[in-house]
Amino acid sequence: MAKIMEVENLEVVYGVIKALQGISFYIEEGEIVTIIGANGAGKSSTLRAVSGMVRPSSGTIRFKNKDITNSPSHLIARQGLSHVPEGRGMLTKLTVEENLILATYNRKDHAKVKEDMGDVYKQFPRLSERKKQAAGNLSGGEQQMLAIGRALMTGADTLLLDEPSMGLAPLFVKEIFAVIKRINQAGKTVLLVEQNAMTALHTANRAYILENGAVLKSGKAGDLIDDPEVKNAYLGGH
Amino acid sequence: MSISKSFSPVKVILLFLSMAVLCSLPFVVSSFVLRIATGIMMWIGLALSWNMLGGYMGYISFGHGASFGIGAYIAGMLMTQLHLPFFGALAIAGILTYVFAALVGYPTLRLSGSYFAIGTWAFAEMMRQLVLVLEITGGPEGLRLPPMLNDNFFYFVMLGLALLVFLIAFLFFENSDFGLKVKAVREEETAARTLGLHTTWVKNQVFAISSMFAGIIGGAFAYWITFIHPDSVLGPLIADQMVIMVLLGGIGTLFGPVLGAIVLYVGNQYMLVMWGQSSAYLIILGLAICLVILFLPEGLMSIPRILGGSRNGIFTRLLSRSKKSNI
Amino acid sequence: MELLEIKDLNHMFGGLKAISSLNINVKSKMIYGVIGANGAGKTTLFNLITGIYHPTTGQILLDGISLVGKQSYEISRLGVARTFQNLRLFNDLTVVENIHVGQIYRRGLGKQKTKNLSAKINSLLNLFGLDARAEDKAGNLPYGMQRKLEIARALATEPKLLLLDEPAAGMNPHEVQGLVGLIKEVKRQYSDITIILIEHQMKLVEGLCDYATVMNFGQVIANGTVQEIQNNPVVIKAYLGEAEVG
Amino acid sequence: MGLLMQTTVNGILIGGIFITIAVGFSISYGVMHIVDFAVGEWIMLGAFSAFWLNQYTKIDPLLLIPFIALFFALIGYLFQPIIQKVVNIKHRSAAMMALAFTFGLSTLLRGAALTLWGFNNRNLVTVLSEMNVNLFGITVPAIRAAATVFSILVTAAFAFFLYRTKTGITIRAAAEDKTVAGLMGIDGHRISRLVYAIYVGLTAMSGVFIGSIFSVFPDMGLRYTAFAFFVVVAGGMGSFSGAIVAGLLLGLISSFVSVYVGGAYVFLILFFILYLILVFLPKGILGKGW
Amino acid sequence: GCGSSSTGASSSASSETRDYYKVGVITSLSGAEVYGGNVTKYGYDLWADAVNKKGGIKVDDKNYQLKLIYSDDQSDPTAGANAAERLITSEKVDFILGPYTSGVTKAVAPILDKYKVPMITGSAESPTIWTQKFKYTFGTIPAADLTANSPLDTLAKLANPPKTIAVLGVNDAFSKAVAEAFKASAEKNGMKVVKYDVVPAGTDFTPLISAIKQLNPDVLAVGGHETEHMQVIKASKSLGFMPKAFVMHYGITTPDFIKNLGKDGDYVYGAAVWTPDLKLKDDLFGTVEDYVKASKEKFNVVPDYTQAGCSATGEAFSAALAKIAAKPPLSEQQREQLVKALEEIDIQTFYGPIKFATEGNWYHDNVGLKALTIQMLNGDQLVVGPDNLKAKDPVYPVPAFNAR
Ligand SMILES: Nc1ncnc2c1ncn2[C@@H]1O[C@H](COP(=O)(O)OP(=O)(O)OP(=O)(O)O)[C@@H](O)[C@H]1O
Ligand SMILES: Nc1ncnc2c1ncn2[C@@H]1O[C@H](COP(=O)(O)OP(=O)(O)OP(=O)(O)O)[C@@H](O)[C@H]1O
Ligand SMILES: [Mg+2]
Ligand SMILES: [Mg+2]
Repeated sequence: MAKIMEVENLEVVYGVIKALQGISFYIEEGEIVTIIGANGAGKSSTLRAVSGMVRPSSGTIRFKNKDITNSPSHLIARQGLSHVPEGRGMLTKLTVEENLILATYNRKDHAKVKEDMGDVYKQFPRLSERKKQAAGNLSGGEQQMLAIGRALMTGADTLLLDEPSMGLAPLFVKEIFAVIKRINQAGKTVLLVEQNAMTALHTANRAYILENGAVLKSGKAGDLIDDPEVKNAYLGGH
Repeated sequence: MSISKSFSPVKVILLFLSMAVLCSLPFVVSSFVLRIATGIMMWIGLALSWNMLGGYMGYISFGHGASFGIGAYIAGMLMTQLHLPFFGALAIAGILTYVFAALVGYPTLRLSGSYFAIGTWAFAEMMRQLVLVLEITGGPEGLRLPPMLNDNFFYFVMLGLALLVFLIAFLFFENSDFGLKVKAVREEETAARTLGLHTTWVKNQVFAISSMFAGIIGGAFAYWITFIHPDSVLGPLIADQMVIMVLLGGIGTLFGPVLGAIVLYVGNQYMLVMWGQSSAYLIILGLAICLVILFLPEGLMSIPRILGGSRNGIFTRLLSRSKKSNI
Repeated sequence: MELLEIKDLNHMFGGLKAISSLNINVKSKMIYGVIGANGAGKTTLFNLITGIYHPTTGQILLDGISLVGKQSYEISRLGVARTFQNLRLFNDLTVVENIHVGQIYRRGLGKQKTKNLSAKINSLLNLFGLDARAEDKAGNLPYGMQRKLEIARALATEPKLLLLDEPAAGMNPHEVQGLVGLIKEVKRQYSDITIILIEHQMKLVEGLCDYATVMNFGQVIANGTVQEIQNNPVVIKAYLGEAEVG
Repeated sequence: MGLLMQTTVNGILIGGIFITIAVGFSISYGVMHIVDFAVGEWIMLGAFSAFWLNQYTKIDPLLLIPFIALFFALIGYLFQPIIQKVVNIKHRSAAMMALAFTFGLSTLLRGAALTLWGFNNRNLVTVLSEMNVNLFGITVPAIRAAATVFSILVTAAFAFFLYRTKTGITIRAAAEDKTVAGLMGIDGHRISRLVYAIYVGLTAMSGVFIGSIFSVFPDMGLRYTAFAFFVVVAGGMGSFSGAIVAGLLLGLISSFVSVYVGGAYVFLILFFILYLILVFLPKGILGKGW
Repeated sequence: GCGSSSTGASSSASSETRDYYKVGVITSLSGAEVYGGNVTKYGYDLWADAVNKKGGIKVDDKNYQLKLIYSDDQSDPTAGANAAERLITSEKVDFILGPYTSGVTKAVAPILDKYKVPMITGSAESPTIWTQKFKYTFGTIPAADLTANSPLDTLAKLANPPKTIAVLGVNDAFSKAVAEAFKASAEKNGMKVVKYDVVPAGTDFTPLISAIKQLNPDVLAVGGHETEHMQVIKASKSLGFMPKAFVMHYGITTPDFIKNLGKDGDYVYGAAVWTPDLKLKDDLFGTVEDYVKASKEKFNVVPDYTQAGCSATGEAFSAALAKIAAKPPLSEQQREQLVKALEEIDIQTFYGPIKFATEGNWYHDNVGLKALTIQMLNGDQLVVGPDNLKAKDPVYPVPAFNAR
C-alpha cells in the first residue's frame, strides 16, 4: 500500500527542552498506527509537529507526497489531516452542532457534508440528543465523542488522535476504541497516541515506541505485545 | 531566596554609592533638574506601588490614579482646613487611603483580568466626578495649598518615599513568604486557597498597601505643586502613566518600574522641551511606546539578556522570526 | 475512628443535581477510592470537601468539625489538602517555590520556622524525584512531573487528609505502578495521613485502596473492598464494562 | 408627561449611537483579547475623513459612510498584523503589552491629527442635520434618530452574521481557541485580521455620525472612548443584545439624571452604575457576555 | 536630614549677558485646552513680531529685540509648574507671558513668587486667581465676574426686557464663574431664573435643553467654551428650541464658532472687553483695524478679545520696562522694580486702558477695562451695550433659526 505520511528526522525544541531528537516513521493508507511512550516521551509533540501546531526545528514531514513541514495548521488541515489534540480541544461556548458545522468550514461538497453529519449522529447517538447544548457542558466522554465526530466532519481521511481514552471511565474507554476500529474500517487512516498501551496495540496494525524523544522500537503491533522489553516498560509487567 | 544571599558586598557598596549620589544631587544640579529629579522619584514610587498590585499580583489597575488623587486631596484638605502640619497630614492621608482602599478593594477584587482593569478605571472616573461636584474639595476651582517653596525639601521627601516603596517591594514582595503568597494568588488562586492561603485577605492587603503608597505620594505631590485639581490629580493620565512605565520597564520585576519611570518621565520632559512648541511630541511619544513594545516586548529589563546573546538573544530571535516569515 | 463523615450531601448546579443524598465515611489512616463514570460527581465531591463549592444541603465533618460554610483556606488549615484533575500549579514559580507556598500554612505550624523548612522541602523534592528540576518553572515540567509536583505541594501542608483527583491520568501502566509505589512510600513516611483518591485506572485502585465507593449520577451505587466492587454486577454494568479486551 | 416622554426619547437617541462601536469593540476583544485604547481615535479619524471628503467632493457625509467603512476596514486589515505581533509574544503579560501598544497608538494618532489638522473644531453637516421630526409633541432630531436606527440595524445584521453564517461560527470559534480552530482548517490570523477590519470599519463609520451630531476635533476620541467602554462592559463583552440594552441604559441614565437630578451628577452616576454592574454583574446586564 | 533650604538663589540670571529680552511663554499647546492655548499664542506672537519689526524695546536709546521661548503646559497644572521652573532656571527668562487656563495659572503663580519673576496672563479669567494675591502675577483681562453681567444688564434695559431665564454652566472654574455671574446678574435685574444647572465637560446637552424648552424661558444663558457653545446651539436647533435670546461669554467670537455655526450663530449675545470694531489705537499696533489686518495676514484669523488681550499684555511689559530702563538680562532687583512699575502703569492701548488693581478681590487684575455687550451678526461682533459705547441697537427677540 501507498505511504500516506512519511516523517524523517523530526526535531522539536521548546525553549531549552528538546522534546524530539529526530524521529522517523511512516503511515500507510488505511492503517492504524500507534505511538506509545512514557510521559514526556514526545508523543504529543510528534502529533503537534505533524499537524502544524508547533514548528519543528528540523526534519521533514511529507503528507500525500507533499512537503508540509512548515505549513500552518489550517493549511495542513485542508489537505485532509485532522488532529484531535490532547484535552480534546472543545470550543466550549459553541453548541455541539456548531462544533460540527465548524469542522466543515473548508468543504465544498455540500451534499456529502449532510451525509457525513448523519453518519456522525448515527455513530454517536448521544451527540444527536445534545445538538443544541454548549460543548462545555458535556461530560468527559461526550466531549471525546464530539472531538472525534468533529474530526470526521472535516472530511479528513487521516486522523491523529491524542490519548482519546484519557480520563474516561473503563466502559467508555472500550467504546472509544470500538469507534476507532469502526472508523478505520470505513476507510480512514489513524495515527493513535495512547497511554493505554495494551488496548492500543490490540487496536493498531503497527506501532512505534518512543523514549526520550527518540524511536526505541517499531514493528507490527502484535509482535510488540509479546516483546518482553515493551511488556515490562509499557504494559505494566507480565 | 534569603536576604543575605542577595546582598553581596559589591551590591552594598553600589548601594551606598548610589545613595551618596542621590543625596548630594540637590547641591550640584540646577533647580530645574532637581525638579525633574523630584518628579522622577515621585514616578518611581508610583510605578513601584502599581507594580505591587499589577506586577506581583497580576491585577492590572487603571484606577491607581484615584488613590494618588485621594491622597492628594486628603492631605490638601487637612492642611488647608484643619491646618495640620505636612507630615501629620501625609500620615493621615496614607492611613485614610489605606482604609478606603481596603473597603473598596473588597468588592472590586471580585473582578479579574480586563474586567478589573475597566472596573478600577470606572471607579477612578467616579472619584474624579465626585470631587468635581463636592463643595469641600473646591469642586472645579481646585484646591490651593499653602506654598512651601523649598526644592530640596520636596526632593528629599520624594526620594524618601521612593526608597521606602522600593524597600517594601524588596522586603515584602521579592523576598518573603508574603511575596510568595502574592505570586501564588497571581498564578492560581484556587490552588492557593486550598493550600491555606486566605487569598481574599492577601489580595485586599496588596490592594490597600499599594494604594496607600500612591496616596502618600499624592499627598506629597499636592504640597509640592501647591495646587491640585480633579483633572490634574484624578485624571486618567496618572494611572495610564504608571501602567505604561511598568510595562515599559518590565512588569513584575523590582527594577523594571524604576527604569520605566525614569525613561518615560525624562523622555516626556525632554520631548516637551525639544518639541514643546507643537503637538508633534505626541507623535514621537506614541511612536516610542509602540516601538519599544514591538521590539522589547518584555520591557527594558530584557535588554541585558538580549545583549547577552542567550538562547532568547536577539540573534536567535531574529533567526526564528525570519524562519517564520518565509512560510 | 472516622476521620471524614459525609452525611446526606446534596449539590445542585442550577437544575442539575450533581451530588444527591451522598453518605460516605472514611476511617483514619486508610486509602479510600472513589470511582465512577464520567460526570458522576466525583470531582464535585472534592470541591465540596475543600470548600471550593458550598453544598446545597448536608454535612461534612472532619474529626467531628463541620467543614460546611468554611472557606478553602480554613479547611486547608484544618488539615485537608488536594490535587486537581486539571493541574493547577503556580506555573511561573519554580518547583521549590511551589512547594514553599504549601509550607507557609502547614498544619501545626510552630515557631521553629525557617530552619527545618528547607530540609522539609528537600525531602519532598527527593521523594518525588524533583531534585534535578528544583529551580525550573513548574509550567515547563513534563506533565507527569507536574502531577507529582502537585502532590508534593499538597503534602507540604502536612495534611491529615489528602485528596487526589485522578493522579494517574495520562500515565501508562508502568508509570501507574511507579505511582502506586510512590503513594505507598508517602503513606509510610506520613504515617497518620488519610488519602482519598479518584481514579479511572483500576490498576491503581486495586494496588492502593483499602476500600472504595462507586458513584453514578451523584449517588453511591456501591461500597466495599476493591474486590467486592469489581465483582459487583451493578458496578460492572455502569462502570467497568465486561471483561477486558484481549 | 411631555417632558418624561421627551427625556426618554432623548435618552434612547443618546445611547443609540454607541451601540455600533460597542458591538465592533467587543467582537474584536473576543477574538484578539485586547482592550483597544485607540477606539476613540478610530472614531475621530472616521469623522475627519468624512469631513475632508465632504469638503472636496461635496457629497453628503451620510452617503460617504459605506466608503469610509470600507476604507477603514482596509486600514484595520493592513494594520492588524502589527498588533498581532505584540499579542503573539510569549510572555505572561502579552495582552497587557498589547493594551499598552494601543495606548501608544492612540497617542500617536491623536498627535498626528493635532499636528496635521490643528486644534480647530469642525462642523460636519448632513442633509439630516437641520431636520427634526415632531411626533405627538416630542421632537426627534433626524440625525440622531438615523444614527440610532442605523446602529440597531448594523447590530442585528452583525448578530445574524455571527450566529447564522458559517463565517460567523468560524469567528466565534477563533474567539475561543485559535489553535483548535486551526486544526479545523481555520486560519486564525486571517480571522483576527478580518475581525479587526470589521471593528475599525464599524467604529470609523460611527465616527461619521458622532462627528455630525457633535463636532469634529482631534481630541474628540478621548471623550467617546469612555462611552464606548461603558456600553461594552455594561452590556457584557461579546453580547449583542447586551450592547443594545447597555447603550439605551447609558442614554437613559444621562438623560434622566440631567433632567431630574442635576446635570453635574451625570457622569458621577454613570460611572457609579458602571462600577456596580461590573462588580455585581460581571457578565453584563443580561449576563450573556464572555 | 540633608535637606536644607536655598531657594534657588544660584539660579539668578544676572551673570549672563545678552542684548535681547528672553520672554517665557507658558500656554496650552496640547491637551484639553489646546484651542485656547493657541489663541493666546497668536496674541503673544503678534506682539513680539510688532515689537521686533520696530527694532525692539527702546531702553536708554538702545533697542532690544524680543525672543519668545514657548513651553507647553499640556493643559495640566503640574506640567505648567514644570514649565515655569524650566523657563526660569534653565532658560533664565526675564519675565513670563502667562497660561491660557486659570488652573495652570494657579500652579505657576507660587513658583513666580519664589523666583521673583513677573508674569502677566493675557487670558485666564477665573476670579479666584486674584483673591490669592500673588505678588508676581498680573492679568490683562478682567475676571469673568466683572464682565459677565454686561449682556443681561443690557437686555434688562430694553423696553420689553426678558422676564425668565435659564442658566447652564460647564463645570470648570471659568465657565462656572460665568454661569454664577449670569445668575446673579439676572436676579439683580429682576429676571426669574427658571433653571440653573452645571454640567461636566463632555455632556450631551439635549436632555437639559429639552427640559428647558418645556420651561420656555425668554433667555438661555450659558457659561462655557466654544465647543460647548456650539453644542448648545446645535442641540437647541435640532430640538426646535428658540428662546428670545442666547447669552454666552467667551467662545462666540472665535473663528470656530462663527465658521461652524454660520447663520445659526447669529444674534447670540456675549460679553467682551474688546471687539475688532473698536475705534482705539496705540503706537505699536496702530489702529484696531491695523491689528486685525496683521492678525489676518499672519494667522488668517480675525482676533477675538483673548488674542488681542494677549497682545496688549506685551505692551504692558514694554511700557514698564521702558519706564524703569531695565536692560536685558534683568537682575532680581530689576524684576522687583518691574513689578512695581507694572503696579503703577496706566496706559492706553489698542485694547483699551490697562491698569492693574493693587488691592481688593481683583488684586493685580486689569480693572481699567469696561465690559461690552456684543451681539454676533455675520461673524461680526456688534457692540450693543452699554448705551454710551454701543454701535447698534440690540436685536431682541432674535429671529428664529429658520427665519434668518
Ligand atoms: N461548575 C459547574 N457548573 C455546571 N455543571 C457542572 C459544574 N461542574 C460540574 N458540573 C456537572 O456536574 C456533573 C459532575 O461533574 P464532576 O466534575 O464532579 O464529574 P466527575 O465525576 O469528576 O467526572 P470525570 O470522571 O469526567 O472527571 C457533570 O455532569 C458536570 O457537567
Ligand atoms: N509548550 C511546552 N513548553 C515547554 N516544554 C514542553 C511544552 N510542551 C511539551 N514540553 C516538553 O516536551 C517534552 C515532550 O512533551 P510531550 O507533550 O510531547 O510528551 P508526551 O509524550 O505527549 O507526554 P504525555 O504522556 O505526558 O502527554 C516534555 O519534556 C515536556 O515537558
Ligand atoms: Mg501527550
Ligand atoms: Mg472529575
